[in-house]
Amino acid sequence: MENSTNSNKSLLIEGLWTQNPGLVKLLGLCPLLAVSNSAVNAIGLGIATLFTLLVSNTLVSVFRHHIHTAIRIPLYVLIIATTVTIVELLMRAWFPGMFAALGIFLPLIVTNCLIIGRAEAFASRQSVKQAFIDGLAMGLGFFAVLLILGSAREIIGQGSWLSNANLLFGDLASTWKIEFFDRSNGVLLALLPPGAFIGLGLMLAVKNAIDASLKTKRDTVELLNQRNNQQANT
Amino acid sequence: MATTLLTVIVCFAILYIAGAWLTHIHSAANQNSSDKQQSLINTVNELLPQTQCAQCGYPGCRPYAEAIVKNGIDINLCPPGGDQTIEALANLLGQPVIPLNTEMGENKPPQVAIIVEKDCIGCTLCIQACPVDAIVGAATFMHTVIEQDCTGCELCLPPCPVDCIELVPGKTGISNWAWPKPAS
Amino acid sequence: MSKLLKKIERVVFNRGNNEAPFKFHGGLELAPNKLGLDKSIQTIPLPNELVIPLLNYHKQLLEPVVSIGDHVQKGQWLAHNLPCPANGTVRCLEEREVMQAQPLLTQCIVIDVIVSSKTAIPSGTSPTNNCNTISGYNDNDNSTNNLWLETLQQHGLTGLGGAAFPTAAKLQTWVNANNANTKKAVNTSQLATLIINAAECEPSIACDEALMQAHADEIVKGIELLKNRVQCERCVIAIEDSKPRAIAKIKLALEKQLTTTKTDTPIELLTIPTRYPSGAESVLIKIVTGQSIPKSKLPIDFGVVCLNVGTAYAVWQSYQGEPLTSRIISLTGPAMPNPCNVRVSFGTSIEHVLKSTGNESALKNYTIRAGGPLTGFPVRNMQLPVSSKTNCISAHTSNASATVAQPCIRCNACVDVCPEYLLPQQLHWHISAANWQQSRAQNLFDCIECGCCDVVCPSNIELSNYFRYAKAQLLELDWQEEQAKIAQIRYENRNKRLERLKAEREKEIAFRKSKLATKPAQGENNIADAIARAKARQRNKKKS
Amino acid sequence: MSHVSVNTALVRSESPSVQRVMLQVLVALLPGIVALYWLTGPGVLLNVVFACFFAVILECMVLVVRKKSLHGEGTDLSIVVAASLLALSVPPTLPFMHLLFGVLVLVLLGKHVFGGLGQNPFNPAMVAYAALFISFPQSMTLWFNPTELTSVSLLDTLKFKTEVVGQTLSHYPAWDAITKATPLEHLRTLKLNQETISVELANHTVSQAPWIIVSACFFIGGVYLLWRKVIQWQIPVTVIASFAIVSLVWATFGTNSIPNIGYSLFSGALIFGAFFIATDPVTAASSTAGRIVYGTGIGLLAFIIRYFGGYPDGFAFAVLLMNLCVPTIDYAVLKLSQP
Repeated sequence: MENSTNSNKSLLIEGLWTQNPGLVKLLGLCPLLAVSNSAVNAIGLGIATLFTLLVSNTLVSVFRHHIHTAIRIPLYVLIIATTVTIVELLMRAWFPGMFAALGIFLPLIVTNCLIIGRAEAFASRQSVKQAFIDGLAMGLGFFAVLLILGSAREIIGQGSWLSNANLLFGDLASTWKIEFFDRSNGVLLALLPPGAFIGLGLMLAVKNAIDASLKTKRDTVELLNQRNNQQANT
Repeated sequence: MATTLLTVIVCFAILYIAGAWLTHIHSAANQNSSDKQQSLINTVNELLPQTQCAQCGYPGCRPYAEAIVKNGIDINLCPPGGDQTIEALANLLGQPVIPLNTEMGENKPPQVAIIVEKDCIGCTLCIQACPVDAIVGAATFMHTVIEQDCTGCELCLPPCPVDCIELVPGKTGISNWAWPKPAS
Repeated sequence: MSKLLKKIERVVFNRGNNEAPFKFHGGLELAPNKLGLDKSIQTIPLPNELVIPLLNYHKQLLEPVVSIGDHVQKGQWLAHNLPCPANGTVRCLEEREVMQAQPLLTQCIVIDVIVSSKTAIPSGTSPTNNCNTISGYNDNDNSTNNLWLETLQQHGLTGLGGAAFPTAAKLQTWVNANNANTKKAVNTSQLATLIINAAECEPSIACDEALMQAHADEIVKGIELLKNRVQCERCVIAIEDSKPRAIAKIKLALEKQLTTTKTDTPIELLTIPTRYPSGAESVLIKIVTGQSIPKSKLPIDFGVVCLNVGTAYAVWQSYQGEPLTSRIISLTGPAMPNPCNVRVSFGTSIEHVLKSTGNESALKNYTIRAGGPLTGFPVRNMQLPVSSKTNCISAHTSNASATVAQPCIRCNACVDVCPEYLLPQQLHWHISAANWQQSRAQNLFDCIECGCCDVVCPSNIELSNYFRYAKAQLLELDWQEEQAKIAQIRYENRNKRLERLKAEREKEIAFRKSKLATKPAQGENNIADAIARAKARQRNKKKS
Repeated sequence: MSHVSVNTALVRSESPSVQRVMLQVLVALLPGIVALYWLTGPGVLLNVVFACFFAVILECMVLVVRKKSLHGEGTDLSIVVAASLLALSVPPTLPFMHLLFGVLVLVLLGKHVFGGLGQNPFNPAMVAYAALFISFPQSMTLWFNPTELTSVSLLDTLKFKTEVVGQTLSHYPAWDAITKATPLEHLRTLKLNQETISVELANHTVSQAPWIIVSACFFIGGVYLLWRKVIQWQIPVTVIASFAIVSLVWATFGTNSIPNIGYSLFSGALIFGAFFIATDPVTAASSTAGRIVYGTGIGLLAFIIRYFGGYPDGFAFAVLLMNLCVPTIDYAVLKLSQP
């Protein structure tokens, strides 16, 4: 089943752009939409998801020859749940503020279909190295979408960026907050759930627009090449 | 103690009944599955353009339909059907729409074969190749294509020893002139 | 629900007498704008050549029954049911452009006209009973009726309203239904109605009005003939109220008719409001009977036959032994120098028509259009021959609206004017998205292409062209599906045949093998016998 | 060869155009604008001018980005109408920054995200209104008190609209006296405080008379549109009728938490919305029967949201909810009317 064409670079590109879990596969949208109301929350959940994905992908790949196909899903869930529990305990120990802010969405990473999806679709059929890189790429892709959406919503909704960074990065980070305008002028809509949907929709639109323009560019280049070749032949 | 035991027994009973019921459903479904598969093959076959051109690598439309249903072969191997057929198949089978696999051939406008009569030597090879019996003729006599029945599958081209068969676009005449799309 | 709506509609809108007919949904009040009605109908001189397309109503090619160089007489068949309009010689058979919106070539017969002083004798069989009394038409048995229908066919009678449907085919079912006393087969809850369509609703076209003013008596006689033949329970001639002179003429003719004949069902003269498109068949049936005809059915299914007033006249002419080889055409339009209504032989070119009526200047300077402003089409080639569909040639300064189409704002103006209860803006939406089946589900084929929606659209969208386009696409899809089915059946039959042949061949091989299997045994015996015989011979030789 | 078959120029004397329709809507808005000016001061004029100006600029920018001709959609005035409707729905005190946000939502999320004119499923003005209402609940419920109008000048309004960006009113104690809630918002406050409506109605703590004049002026504009056949009667009549019938029934048989029918009809956005918002052809139902269902639905929903919902007036939300139902209504009517 090992596929040598999946080079590390193409895996990374897939995770970050062409097969981005948030913008293309639209996986794990529930935490993505719910927690992206501030940049710091987004970073917190993003890191947690990235870590879980990395560990679970690797473990699933390590055990892939030992797992019977009939009971694979419960076993994946077991592996993922263990990882999430570790993450949860770590966070509770070191980032209690962040732990409180993420609330239910931290334990709910277990049910994030992105993670089980990668375990089932990729890690269970690929080598450990490939699975690790895929986990990293997909996790980073998810993290990037979370960060962009969270930042945008925070800036539009509260007029600030990286507020409450101390929850995640210690007291030193409490000065990181950048204020753009007064909080009372913020667009409340952006912070509310509809804002998350609108924001994600706009991000999707931008991504599709970029893809479309890239494609037309590539097509024209191809066409020109073909023409040149034909002329050279004749 | 007694209530706990009772609870456990009731739970087991429920699980047993549920399991038995599920097994029953499963076996019933299995019995019907070959019928269902047949009807699915028929439906898929109806969505294919019936040119019988074998460009997909199967000897006709029905064999390709069988391969799609039974072996899960890709749905993008039919050049005459083009994107329309792929979309219809994807809708039917709940699969994503994928672009046409152009290794099999390009999607072309409808065409019909004609036999250049002065070159035909009456070898009957094309008659044997035609999947829809659209060529008539006899040994050492000139052959001709029944235009209405020709699907433009190109299968008669390779066997012809004198290359006297040409493919022409379906004729535009007064009976099949289509109103153009208005400029928007 | 639909029944309830219909009932409400009937209660609200039907006032229960003939003076106030049923209303129809939508439509437009357009200025009639009819020109040239003060002049009498002239027959224009025959041109040097006539071009007759060899096509029937279903756009099938006809096989000519004359050959090049033949002398043909007026009324003689050029092809099956296609009478020749004038005496002449067949010059050639060639592909010419004919009178239709699309610039396509069709096989045509070109005739060099010989103008002779003698009146031509029609060669088609004409009815022999040349009675002048109305009672003469009343012998209504099978054979007379069939003879009559055959004559109509031979005289090439088609509807003169614009679609050119063969008249005999339209009447056939009706006449047969009457003859076989199987009226119950058709919907008996409806009155069996014969409608004569004199509602020439499209602006600028005036050929029917001119005909009614000139030949009211003959028209009434034709209707009387039709009425008696088909034995209808109700016979209505519907005229728009914008034609008072025609109404007066017809009324007079009807009164005259009543004095000469007794009948249980007199021809009703129904004056209907002037509202486009009341002259469309389905709309007129709705106006007269309140019955809306879905596209899947024919008017005959509801016991209704609708014929153009020009057709009624042609029926009378046919009865007099005259085949249908010419029609009245309105020469009109804002830029026509001499607007008038003229009788033109089929096959005459537009150029000849305009030249011989003093409208030559329109040829050079203005845009020419065949048909009215709503259902016609622009013409570039002035050599196009007039056919039975051509009711009008108009000249105007500007060709079609040059304005650019803007996005639809769903203002629903088109919904309000659509006589067929369609949602044109919704259809336009589906058609733009190539959503063919959805547009079929929204009753695209009910569209009669009247063009009302184009007129009212504030965004200048060519809606009816979209509908023509979508209809063509759907018909093409249907055709493809049909072809696929045929191909599938042929493929399966071929496979069966091949399998059968293979089985037969295997059987044959098996049979031969079995034959061979028995032969070696015999062969060995033979050989042994032969050896024995040879040995015996040798022995005999030795002995001897 | 062109295949244009219908020559519309031959049969219609004046060509109907989108521009003409939109112009007539703008004309019909004039009496309402005048009444609002008289009632609430120059803020409303500033709103209309600012919103239209900015909306046109934004529209042109979007059209350039989308590579569409400015001649078609840019000049057909539809965006001016939408922006005016939004400007008339928001309070005259609304800060410019907030209005700017509203116009952004109107042009981008209301219209062009769906493909531009004619493609949007939701009324763009109401989408923008809802976004504003959710985002800036405080500044969206602040109106001038009609009785204190004498002290509101153009300069003061300008200053307020540019400076009081997001500041609470307590920073501007002078303004507190002359700004107040509309009757409906007052009702809502009372309801939240569980006071009885009848007392409020008897005391007329918030005078309703000026608001009746505004509604009447919009009514006149609506009648003009009906006369010019820009809108059809079905939607406004059914919206008002269904709303009136339900409030009548409820006020008669229900609890006393609902004011009398006159009060109900002439307060809030009901008349304005019935003639100008609900009748937006792009987002309304197509057929006659469909329009009746659509209008009735808006009337009922507006009633429910206004008196049982969380917002003082629910017209915008009622319209948006019924916009959602339009495709279904159209389809159902088509299926039912087939013979």
